[in-house]
Amino acid sequence: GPLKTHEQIIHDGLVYCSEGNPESFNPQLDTSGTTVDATSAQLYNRLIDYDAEQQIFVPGLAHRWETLDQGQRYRFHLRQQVNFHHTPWFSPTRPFQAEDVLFSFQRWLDPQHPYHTINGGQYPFFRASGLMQLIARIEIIDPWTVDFVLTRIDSSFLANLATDFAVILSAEYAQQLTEQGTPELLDRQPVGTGPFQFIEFRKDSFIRYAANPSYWQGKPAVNHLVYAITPNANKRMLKLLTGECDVIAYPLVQELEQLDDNTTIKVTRSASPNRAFWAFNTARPPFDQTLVRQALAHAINRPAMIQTIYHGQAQLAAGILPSTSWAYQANATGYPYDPQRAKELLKQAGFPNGFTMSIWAPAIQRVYNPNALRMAELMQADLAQVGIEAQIISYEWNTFRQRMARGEHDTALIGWVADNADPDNFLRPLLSCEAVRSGANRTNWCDPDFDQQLLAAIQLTDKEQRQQLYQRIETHVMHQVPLLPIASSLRFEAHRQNITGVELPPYGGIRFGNARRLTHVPL
Amino acid sequence: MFRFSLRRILLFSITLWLLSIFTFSLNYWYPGNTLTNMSGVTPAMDTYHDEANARAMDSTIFRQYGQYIAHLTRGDWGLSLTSQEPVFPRLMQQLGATVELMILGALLAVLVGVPLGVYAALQQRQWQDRLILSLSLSTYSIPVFWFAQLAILLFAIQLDWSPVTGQIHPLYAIDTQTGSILVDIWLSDIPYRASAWVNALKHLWLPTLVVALIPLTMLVRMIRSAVLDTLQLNHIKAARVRGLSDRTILVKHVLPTSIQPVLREAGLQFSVLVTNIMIVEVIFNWPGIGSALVKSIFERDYPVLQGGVICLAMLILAVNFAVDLIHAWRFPQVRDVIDED
Amino acid sequence: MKTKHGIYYQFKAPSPLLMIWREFHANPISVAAYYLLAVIVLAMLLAPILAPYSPEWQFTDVIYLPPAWHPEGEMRFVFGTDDLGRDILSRVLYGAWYSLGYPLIATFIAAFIGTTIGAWAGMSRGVQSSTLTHFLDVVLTIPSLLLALVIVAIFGPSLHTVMIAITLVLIPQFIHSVQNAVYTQRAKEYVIAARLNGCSRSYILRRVIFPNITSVIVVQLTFALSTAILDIAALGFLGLGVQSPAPEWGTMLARSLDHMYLNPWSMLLPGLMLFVTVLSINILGDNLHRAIQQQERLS
Amino acid sequence: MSNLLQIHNLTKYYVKQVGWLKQQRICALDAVSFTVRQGETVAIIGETGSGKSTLIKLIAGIDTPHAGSIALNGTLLKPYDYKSRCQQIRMIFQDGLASLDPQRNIGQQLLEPLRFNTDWPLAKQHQHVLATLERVGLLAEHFDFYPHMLASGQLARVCIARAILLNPLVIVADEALSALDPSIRAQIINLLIDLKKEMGVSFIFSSHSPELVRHLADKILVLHHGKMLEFDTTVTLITKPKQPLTQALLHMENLRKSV
Amino acid sequence: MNPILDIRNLTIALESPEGPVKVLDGFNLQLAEGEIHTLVGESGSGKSLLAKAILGFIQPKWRITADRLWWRQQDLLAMTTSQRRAITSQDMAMIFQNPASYLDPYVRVGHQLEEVMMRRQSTRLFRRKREQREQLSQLLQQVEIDDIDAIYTSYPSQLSDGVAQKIGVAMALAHRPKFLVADEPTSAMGPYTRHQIYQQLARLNRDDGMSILLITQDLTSMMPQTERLSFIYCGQLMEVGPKDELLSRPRHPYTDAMCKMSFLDQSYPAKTKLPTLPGAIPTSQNLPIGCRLGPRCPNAQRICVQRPELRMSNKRQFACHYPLGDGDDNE
Ligand SMILES: Nc1ncnc2c1ncn2[C@@H]1O[C@H](COP(=O)(O)OP(=O)(O)OP(=O)(O)O)[C@@H](O)[C@H]1O
Ligand SMILES: Nc1ncnc2c1ncn2[C@@H]1O[C@H](COP(=O)(O)OP(=O)(O)OP(=O)(O)O)[C@@H](O)[C@H]1O
Ligand SMILES: [Mg+2]
Ligand SMILES: [Mg+2]
Repeated sequence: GPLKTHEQIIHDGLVYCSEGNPESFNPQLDTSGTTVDATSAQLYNRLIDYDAEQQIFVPGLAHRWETLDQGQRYRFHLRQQVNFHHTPWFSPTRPFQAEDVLFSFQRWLDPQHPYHTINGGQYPFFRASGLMQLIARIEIIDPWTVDFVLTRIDSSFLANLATDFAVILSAEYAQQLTEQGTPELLDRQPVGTGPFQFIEFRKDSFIRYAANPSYWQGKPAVNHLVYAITPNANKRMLKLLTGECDVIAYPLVQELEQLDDNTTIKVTRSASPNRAFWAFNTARPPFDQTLVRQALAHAINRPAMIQTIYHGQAQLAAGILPSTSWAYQANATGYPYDPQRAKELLKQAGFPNGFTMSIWAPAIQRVYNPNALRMAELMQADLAQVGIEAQIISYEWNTFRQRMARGEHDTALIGWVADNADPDNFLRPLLSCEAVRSGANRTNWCDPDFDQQLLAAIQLTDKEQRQQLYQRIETHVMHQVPLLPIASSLRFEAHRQNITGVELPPYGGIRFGNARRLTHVPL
Repeated sequence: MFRFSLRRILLFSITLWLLSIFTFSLNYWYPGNTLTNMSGVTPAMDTYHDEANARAMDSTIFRQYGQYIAHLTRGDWGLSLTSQEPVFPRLMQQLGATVELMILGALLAVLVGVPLGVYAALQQRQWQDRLILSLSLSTYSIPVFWFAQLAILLFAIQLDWSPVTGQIHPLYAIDTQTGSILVDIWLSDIPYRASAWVNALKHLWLPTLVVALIPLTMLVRMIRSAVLDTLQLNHIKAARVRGLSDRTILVKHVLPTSIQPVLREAGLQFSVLVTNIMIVEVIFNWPGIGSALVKSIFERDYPVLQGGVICLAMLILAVNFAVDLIHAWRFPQVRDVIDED
Repeated sequence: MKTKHGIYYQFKAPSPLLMIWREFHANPISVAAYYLLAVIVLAMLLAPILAPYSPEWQFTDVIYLPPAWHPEGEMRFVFGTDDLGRDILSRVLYGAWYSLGYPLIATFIAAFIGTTIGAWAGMSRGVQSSTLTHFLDVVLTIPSLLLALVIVAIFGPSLHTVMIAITLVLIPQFIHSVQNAVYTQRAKEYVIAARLNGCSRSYILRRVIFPNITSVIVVQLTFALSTAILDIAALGFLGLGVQSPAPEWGTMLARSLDHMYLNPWSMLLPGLMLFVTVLSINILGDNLHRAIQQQERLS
Repeated sequence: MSNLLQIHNLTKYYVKQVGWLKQQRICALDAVSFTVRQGETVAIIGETGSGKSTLIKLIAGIDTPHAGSIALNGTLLKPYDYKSRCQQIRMIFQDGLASLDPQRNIGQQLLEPLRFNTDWPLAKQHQHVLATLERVGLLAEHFDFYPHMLASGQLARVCIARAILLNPLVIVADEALSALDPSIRAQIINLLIDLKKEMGVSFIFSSHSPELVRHLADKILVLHHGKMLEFDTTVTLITKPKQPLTQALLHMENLRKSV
Repeated sequence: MNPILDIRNLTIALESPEGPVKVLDGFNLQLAEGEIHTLVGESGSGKSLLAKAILGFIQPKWRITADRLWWRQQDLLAMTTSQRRAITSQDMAMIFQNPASYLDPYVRVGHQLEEVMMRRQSTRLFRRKREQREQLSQLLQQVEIDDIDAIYTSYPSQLSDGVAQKIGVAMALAHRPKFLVADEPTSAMGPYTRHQIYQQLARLNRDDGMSILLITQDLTSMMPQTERLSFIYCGQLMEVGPKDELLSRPRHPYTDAMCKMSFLDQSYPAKTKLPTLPGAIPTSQNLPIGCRLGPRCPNAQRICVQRPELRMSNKRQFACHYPLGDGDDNE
């Protein structure tokens, strides 16, 4: 080919500095934001998408859908002439069909499916959101039509299908891998229908994508997309300043003002339905005692955190649901900072002299918590006031999550970003008994009563009624405090002035399909 | 020389053997399942029992050690606990990146350190000497990580002479073959090699400088005092009396004599270099063994940790061995003395 | 004719150690380094009295405060506050414990153990000694930071682990240098003379060999101390060292780098302290070494 | 005068590692036997490498022989048994500075043999050391001196003081006089002659200097490649040497005559 | 005839906190062309220092002053370093006291010899190896070394002391100097080898007219062919004159003592005490004022704290207030 200059190479691509390694290249397997950011919107498509601005579902791979059987059956009409990625390891012989939809869903629905146990066999989102129980079966009507039959009416079904996790894989590719005897490659050398196709992943260094030339929505403007993995937030910012990164994840909140002043950098702030919270592992004493949990909740000075950790760019949380949710009601009671009360409660619980415990905090930034380690340090000092000696424990992000899933923590500073607008998505994946089983429930708090009420709420179709029910549920949870909500933060992203079209959907993920570089370099 | 080499090879193998025993026993000391620490195969995996059999886990410790060595020499260093990839091929690539930095750092240290040391010695007690001396003592006392960050601030952010981190701009799609970026560019068949070289060198010089800095200052100090000592020696004065020119004396007599004690300490220097590389790799996101090792500790990824430790330790031992041989080859009379005890 | 001529100019001269001290004392830079170090140690010991606040006390209303001389600074926080509103001066003062006190303790423990083993190894001969030597060869070629990392991997990061790691890492160096020194001493004629005098082994070790290797030990001590300080700081920087909220300088420095744009002041004091401490130890070691060499050349 | 020291069949090898497996055996002493009477002065001469130092070391007890025995007054001396040996056989080192501990003063080092070999009270030990210092021509002040403050002649005297401190029967010296300056050497020769008269001690020394041997020795032992070549009185060997080597070694150039 | 080397009142001093220490104090020496001169003095008397001062490779810390330091009427002290070095390397040579330490331990001996031999031939590259070897073998034969291969293959540390000293001699003789300073050239040799080397030096003296300044500690290792003797004590010249004169009729007490102490006459019966000088040689920090022999001199009087003049008598010179022997030479 022709010799290229440095400028031409740069112009041809886009560098996104991400905060960590994806755990897998299939978001079905993992709920971590890092995995979702790296895969869902780039490699794959879903049957339907959610437009947060207009609050409606929009077509994805299904160009049309309808509800049958009074809401127990959904029929999707699939788009034709959608091609899977053409890669060195897979050459598709046919376009996307209903068979692929069936494969993508059966994989996690059916425990007997040959691919079910491949790469861990955990499908945390589907388990926690109840989708596994909800879908009774999937029927192929014809190559371009597919039916989902539900066990019951569920108002959150479409919302769940529109999440980043319900991606469509290639059945033909899976077949080829089975024949090769390397089924585990399905999630490591991914093939999807998305705007970018996978080239290479080098752990701790980069993920390399190339534009999908035959993308059904048109070839993306950037030819090369690289995720430069840069866990250190400071480094990310420096690299943004020098132009090594075009877009960075999670700029440091304390330096946002500095970035705002910089004319080459643009910072976007967007509302995000997220919640940082402090989860108590109720499977471990003394956190199984409600009194202890309440005492801890009173011992923490959360308003101070909003200042020091979020630099005012967040809202103190009163309840579990964020204020952006339609089910949110302002009158929920919180736990004011009250060390005296905390001490009393501890005394009642039988710990007049306190105890020692650990606070687990991830070392990387999340949307909901720009610096969990520092927050843990703040709490350490607060807890010392009531006689509790806290130790801070941190691991690399993926290790951190794996260990937490095994319930090794006492308490953890963690959070949740809603995957869809339904309030159910804030409660069930976090606190249900099912989530305990899938390891997504960081509190290990399992209350059948609570589950029952959730189920009841989701089957209601009247918003008013649902809101009231969620209110009751929230009051109950807040009294039990298996987790203490801390704050909901704005979501930040910073990019060079000459980059446009990077989309940050409020329900997680990042999209580069429409991104482009503005300055034109003559070729 | 031949006998001496044999003897050193024997010694080298003994040290390697001791190292293998050390790393073998580490598997038992790390928290968690020994087999998992060794092979990266967790009890949850189907292959767990096969692996346990293959590594003779229910047999005596000696057979376990034998199997450990067998696996090690076969290049089967286990799977990474986080990525489930085999450790060995990854490590070899990272080794390439580390060795690249190492060689360049060592070269820089020698090419700058030796002349500077000689210059300081020749200017003894003049302002140049004092300046070089006090500078080297100060740099020697700066924590590397701090220095690296300050260097990034100055050269990358303020002056924009160098990128912040990494081996090459990520948009250059260079196939990782050896791990060493310069070699990889050379091996690759991309059409824009020239600009790739330029970009890689831009990334390379700052970490190389930081890596080299402390060995360099140590070298300056050592060379300086060695040259000063040498200049005091009778045979140098005698050479002047005999009418040899100053240049001949410096090149043929002063330098070799001064290098000799410095070369003997090269092993220590090298280990300082490796320490620096570990920290520098973390700071500059350099995809080498050092950063992999530090990350593996955070991730409790013992197979990778083990691999990194073995790799670095072997590298250091091998370099020591080579330095020993070179030293013995260049300065045979010193070898006789060593050989006797 | 016998004697009175022999001594007409002799005067009672000081002991060799005193001579080393005088030689050392003659150099103003080394004296400055010595007093500087003394002041730092004193500040460390008196931290509870000197420090205005507890190092962990968080003034959450005044985070990222610049030093007092800055227009935005406040008099009560002379060197400003950090990201959690803690007084930097107090943290640095108390931090001296982690960054100087504990390395000192580790160095002394390592010196004690290493010297004992080294002396034993130096006095023994044959298989015992050569096995140890070869084992030490292995351990010594591995950089101390790498070994410390391995130990941290085994026990998990904490103050105890760091102390164990640093101590263990320093021991081989002491063994090595003491063993070599003892070995060289053993061949000295005055040691042979002492043996011919019928002295016991322990007497020879204590009274004859030991005074002659103090110089080696002292130089090794300063070297080990600076290694220990830098290693602890490096571990802290990597996040594998002393855990928060301990105000260890390396950790403080590493953290301050995260907000150097907002608050460049916060990396000033810990970095400077680390630098000055290590520098003065290095100068001390360097000049001590030189003084000892000088004294040896004279006698 | 009776036989004091009997050396019988003394043999010593040095094993030298040559290369990495091969060892070379150097025979430094080969079946050397002789006797020394009380009060006698024996000089050991020979070319360099003939085993002079080795023989002296063996007698002093610094090293162990491979065969043969050393008996004093009929009792065998065990190697490495410094306690019993040092009361009877003492050594004068060649290099005064190297054989004295630079970190301790002269007094402390001279007290050492007394401390370990007598049960005298400290005061008496002190007194004895001071008396001995005087006897070798030094002063009480020298007790507090460190070795590096003394001149070479004074150091030689200290070494002699250390050797005679315990009133030994035999004193051995390896080239103790050859490194000294002529004026100092003459002083030390005089001192040794005095001491020998006073103490009746036997003296065994090695030397390269024919003049010195002739002046001091009663008997001469000639070594060649570890073997004893000749052992006879000084007069006999100088006037009627049996071996040409002896002749060469004892050959004295008369400088005045040669002009 | 003018002496080739003319030294008058040479003083070499070291600065010390207590003032300058004159390690060599007012030294005089006149060396005629083709003369063999022996300098005798005990250790520390400044012999090697003198040699170094003549050759001009003394450390800069020493302060050298002299009324005259002339080499063939040229003032050596007034020259620049390079001029001085040109003269030194052209006309002078030195056999060093401790030969092994004057060879580069890391370069093979043969190579070092070549280097010295070829140093003035700029076309060294084009000279053939064989030619060099031939020259070298000639040189080595002069000092009775036959095995050239061994010299080419060995490093200085592998030489025995005797051979090392011979190499030192060979190196000094390599460019046929006019003047040779031999600083204890035979200290490591037995009587026989010593004899051989002296023979060789004497031959060069005879054939080439090479002047020799031999330095020694002890009269017993003096060169028999020597013509004149100088006695030096603690940096001060005691007596200088023709050898026979000095040995048979010493005027200076020091000369006298040195002769007696060195067993030169075998008149002492064995096991009698030797005549000697009392006391010890002072260290350079504790030099006595005036005549430095004073504290040890059997004839010393109060006036000896003043420096005696150098007195001429017949063919000799000496510095003493109370000389031995009759006053008949006092003219
Ligand atoms: N420690 C040793 N190891 C090996 N060989 C030795 C050792 N000491 C002495 N020898 C050898 O033993 C022989 C006798 O040595 P010794 O030192 O007794 O000789 P010497 O007569 O004292 O010689 P010199 O006159 O040079 O002092 C020599 O060949 C010497 O090389
Ligand atoms: N580098 C030096 N620094 C200080 N003093 C020195 C130095 N070199 C020699 N001296 C002193 O200068 C004096 C003369 O030394 P020099 O080497 O000339 O003695 P010498 O007569 O050659 O003795 P020897 O016979 O031992 O070789 C001695 O007293 C010595 O202590
Ligand atoms: Mg000997
Ligand atoms: Mg000399």
